[in-house]
Amino acid sequence: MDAMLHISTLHYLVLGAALFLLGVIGVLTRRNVVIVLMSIELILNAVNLNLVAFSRYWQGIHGPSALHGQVFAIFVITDAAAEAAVGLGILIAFFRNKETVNVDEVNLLKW
Amino acid sequence: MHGFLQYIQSYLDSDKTPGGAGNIFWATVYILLVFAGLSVAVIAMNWLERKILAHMQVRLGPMRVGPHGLLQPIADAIKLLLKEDIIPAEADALVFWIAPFIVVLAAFTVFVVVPFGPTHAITDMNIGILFMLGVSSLSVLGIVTAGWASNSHYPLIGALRSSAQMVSYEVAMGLAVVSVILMTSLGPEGGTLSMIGIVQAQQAQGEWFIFKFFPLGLVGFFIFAIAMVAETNRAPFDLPEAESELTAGFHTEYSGFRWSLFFLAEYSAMIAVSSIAVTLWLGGWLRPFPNALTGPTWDLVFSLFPGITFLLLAVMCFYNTARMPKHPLFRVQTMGLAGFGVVLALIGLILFIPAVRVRVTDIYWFAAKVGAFMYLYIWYRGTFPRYRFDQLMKVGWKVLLPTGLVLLILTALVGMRTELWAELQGVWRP
Amino acid sequence: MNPPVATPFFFYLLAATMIAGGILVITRKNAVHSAMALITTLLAQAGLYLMLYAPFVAGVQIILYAGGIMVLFLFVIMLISIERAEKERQFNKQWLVGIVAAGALGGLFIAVYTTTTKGKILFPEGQLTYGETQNTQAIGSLLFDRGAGQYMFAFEIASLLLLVAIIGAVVMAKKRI
Amino acid sequence: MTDPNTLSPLDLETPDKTFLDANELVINMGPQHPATHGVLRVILRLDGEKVMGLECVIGYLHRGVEKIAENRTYTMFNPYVDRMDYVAAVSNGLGYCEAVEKLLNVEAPPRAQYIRVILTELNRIASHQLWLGTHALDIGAITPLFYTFRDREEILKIFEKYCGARLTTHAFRIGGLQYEAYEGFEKDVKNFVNFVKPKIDEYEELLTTNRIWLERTKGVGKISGKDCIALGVTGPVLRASGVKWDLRKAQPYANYKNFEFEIPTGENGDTYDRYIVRMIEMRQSLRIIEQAVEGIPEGPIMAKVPKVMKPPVGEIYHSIEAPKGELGYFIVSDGSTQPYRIRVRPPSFVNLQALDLMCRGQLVADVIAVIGTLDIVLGEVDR
Repeated sequence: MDAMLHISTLHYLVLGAALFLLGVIGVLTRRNVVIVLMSIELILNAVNLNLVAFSRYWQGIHGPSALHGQVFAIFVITDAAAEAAVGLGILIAFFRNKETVNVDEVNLLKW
Repeated sequence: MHGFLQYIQSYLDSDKTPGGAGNIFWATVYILLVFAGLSVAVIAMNWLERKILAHMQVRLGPMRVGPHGLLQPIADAIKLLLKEDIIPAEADALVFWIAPFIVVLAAFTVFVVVPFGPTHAITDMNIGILFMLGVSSLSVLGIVTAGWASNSHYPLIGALRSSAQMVSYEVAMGLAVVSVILMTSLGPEGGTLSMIGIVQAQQAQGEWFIFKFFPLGLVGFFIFAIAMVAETNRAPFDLPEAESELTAGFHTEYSGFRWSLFFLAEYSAMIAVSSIAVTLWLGGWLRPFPNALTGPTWDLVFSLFPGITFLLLAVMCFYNTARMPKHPLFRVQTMGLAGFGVVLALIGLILFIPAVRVRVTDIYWFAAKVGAFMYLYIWYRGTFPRYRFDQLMKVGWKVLLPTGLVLLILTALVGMRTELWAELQGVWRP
Repeated sequence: MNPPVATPFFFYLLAATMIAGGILVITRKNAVHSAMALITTLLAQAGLYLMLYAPFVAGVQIILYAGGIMVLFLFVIMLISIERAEKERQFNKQWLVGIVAAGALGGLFIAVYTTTTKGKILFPEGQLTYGETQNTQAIGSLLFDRGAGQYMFAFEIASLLLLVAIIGAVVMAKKRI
Repeated sequence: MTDPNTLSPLDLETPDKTFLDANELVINMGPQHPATHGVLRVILRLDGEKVMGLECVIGYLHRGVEKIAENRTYTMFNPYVDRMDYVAAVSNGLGYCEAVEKLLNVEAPPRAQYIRVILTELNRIASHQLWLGTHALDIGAITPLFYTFRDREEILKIFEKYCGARLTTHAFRIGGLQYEAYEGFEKDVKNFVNFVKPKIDEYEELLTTNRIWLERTKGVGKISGKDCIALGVTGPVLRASGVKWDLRKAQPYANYKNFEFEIPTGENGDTYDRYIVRMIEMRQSLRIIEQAVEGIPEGPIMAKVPKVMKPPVGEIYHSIEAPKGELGYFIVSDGSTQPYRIRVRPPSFVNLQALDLMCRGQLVADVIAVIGTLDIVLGEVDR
């Protein structure tokens, strides 16, 4: 019970892992590109959660300014923004040509 | 019981915000007060907008419900609440239902960090301004989903317009805000993102940031002042709800209570962004000339303003009571206006009590500055035609954004100059 | 800075919100519903960041993720018509394989955890004695400072990445440049 | 309507099919829409916000005015014409009365002519004021509407004092006037002229150099003079495109040849030029009114017209410069008391043709501006 009430780094890691798995399932099983992209966002967020949780843990050991995890999280968010922009751009181009958002129909290298 | 009273009492002696002091009781009281105050402000704003706009347009505005239409907003509210709440058959009911709440939540949550005074804020986050910008940007989600869920062309176009508009203007807005944050870092305390910290930095540096590095502060202020009008979808940037083009934009399909939520959100968002502008550039709760006109006498004089304002309003009421037609039909209205005047006069008198006066002055000056912005909003609406969408984007991206970038660089350079000078004099600030 | 109140309660509340949101994201038919679930998840995560004394990351999460990226998502969902996508089969043929693979990954996590810990506490908490006040400044100095700015180069690369993404997105989305 | 390339004989610049052509939007604007000035229905084909083409659906206000004429005597039909362009009822009456007078070969006496000119020009100002208010409202400036309505009220008061009606005045009779100008008519008109001159400056102060107004109107809804002529567009729209064509000068009717006034023309044929042209026209109308009031002669107000009008067999086309353009009446008489056929050439109807051409490639917001700038009255379009 004590383990449940005292929130440690591990709790965050478990949560992150769960989110990560949800994201993986989404990427592997969904056909709608938009939802696949959203699942990727879920995965990135799971990573972010881990990074920030570890940053907190690291701070406890190395002092207040050991914020490397948070800096990394910010980089990941930047990355996610870039990924979303390009991914959605591709999606629009794809939709314009195929009139569908079904990822299964991306089966040609060129059309 | 005694412990509880002590708990309540303990906060009054501290100089922290309820959130900062961790005092749950006072935090709750403040939240309720802000909520109530905001609702009253929205109601008053509704009435004022109609009256001021009417007088700008050579007409009278509401005159029937209550003396000079004073009860009109309440009548409107009752009407809206009693109206049928229609959800279109083809609409996505769940999203349609949630969307107005997102908008209202975003508009109201912002007020958590608005500093009405050095201690008069629900809490003081050290990412205050970031929080405000972030949460106010969430309202666009509500607007987009509202437009989409209505499953109709006009709301959809309105939603697309507003999302594009709000996202674009947020960029310019952010740049202007960053230039202010650079300015805060020049003070003895170092840079801060906290709303209270920003006002204190202005106090410490001895000038409002609108005058800082003239004209840089002014330019930043203007960028923000334009962007905030666009951000709240008000004239001349009210394209998402352009009546003559898209009937009512994203809330075309909404009626009754849900529509009134959008209305409430729009006005609270206006107040919220005005509060940001006031906090960042106009010295927040600081009274005019806090450094030039110091001393207990001036403090006393400036702390009398709130009471005097309310007394003046009361006098206006009494004057108009005397001017009311002496006809039996108008008896109730005359009495009502006189009663309203008495209430205002009482409030004014209460505000003269020293204990109240001291606590209220800050709020008064903050509210007065925000009120000036509210007047500007109405004035814009009475004066300007509406921008077209591409022109709106052009203003946002091609005018405000480059200006903001240049402003940011110049502010940094000018700020560095001071720092270099300080270094030369051997007063290096670590 | 006061110690946070009711930490376990808020942690479990936010965690539950996140998991529920995540499940909704991958199961909803309608992309807009998925997006709204994702927004909920992201906001809950911002709350968790606050609990981890990372207010700046929380702010960035709200502004960039919830206010920026998700608006982009909604924008695109509205540009493309989703009626057809809604009527189609939602899951692809390998859905079983996908779930099994994900389950295997989860099993791997558990296996790694149990084999490495062997009863000892994996991440003993260090003592945190300070509040969040210096967080933003500390991140800023890590990113930009002359001395301590280890991530200056990475920051520049990130901005380059964003530039590339902007150009890429424009090229992709616009038919005729 | 489907293929924009084959639609119009005029050289249209078709906007390139961009962005998501799979998702072209068809929007129905009106008949219940705040900016269509009545019951006009416009079907817009949009690409994003860009107009690929549009189609007007009219007829919601059709009352069969022309058919009614065939069962009314010439005198009885007179009030009906007021109901076509109800914001410029006096002009409608003038055109009809003059057409019948031409058919009967009578002429209204000079005093009647002068009073007719005064009232018609007053009506032109009223019509332009109403146009300005609603046009500005469409573009988003709400204040000019109230200013123009305040001043239009003064004109309506003069009408009311003159003939008892404000909107559908039925001010003129075939052969002259029914009523002598009331006591103080000239003073009222002079007062009005002095009253309204600074007011027009006031409108211009609000709009003419307003940055947003300029951006919303300059280069919007451009139409060349050639296209105007090809489509039969007349009135301020034609003049704003640089064609100096005003029936008051080109084919002087009533006694317009006695007055000095300028015909304002624009250069670009865009919405801003049309605005400027109409603003100058208001001033020129005031100039005409001033001259007319100065020169009202004494004398009879009614020519000798038979009680029962039986015009000789024949046909006549008479057109006048109504506030919105050329208003023509084509009357065929079979010698009886009732016209065999009356055909009205309403300026709004013909001008509305140009809407499609003017809106191609513009944005939705511009459609509103263009509908406003065409100054259509649906009562006249549908008749």
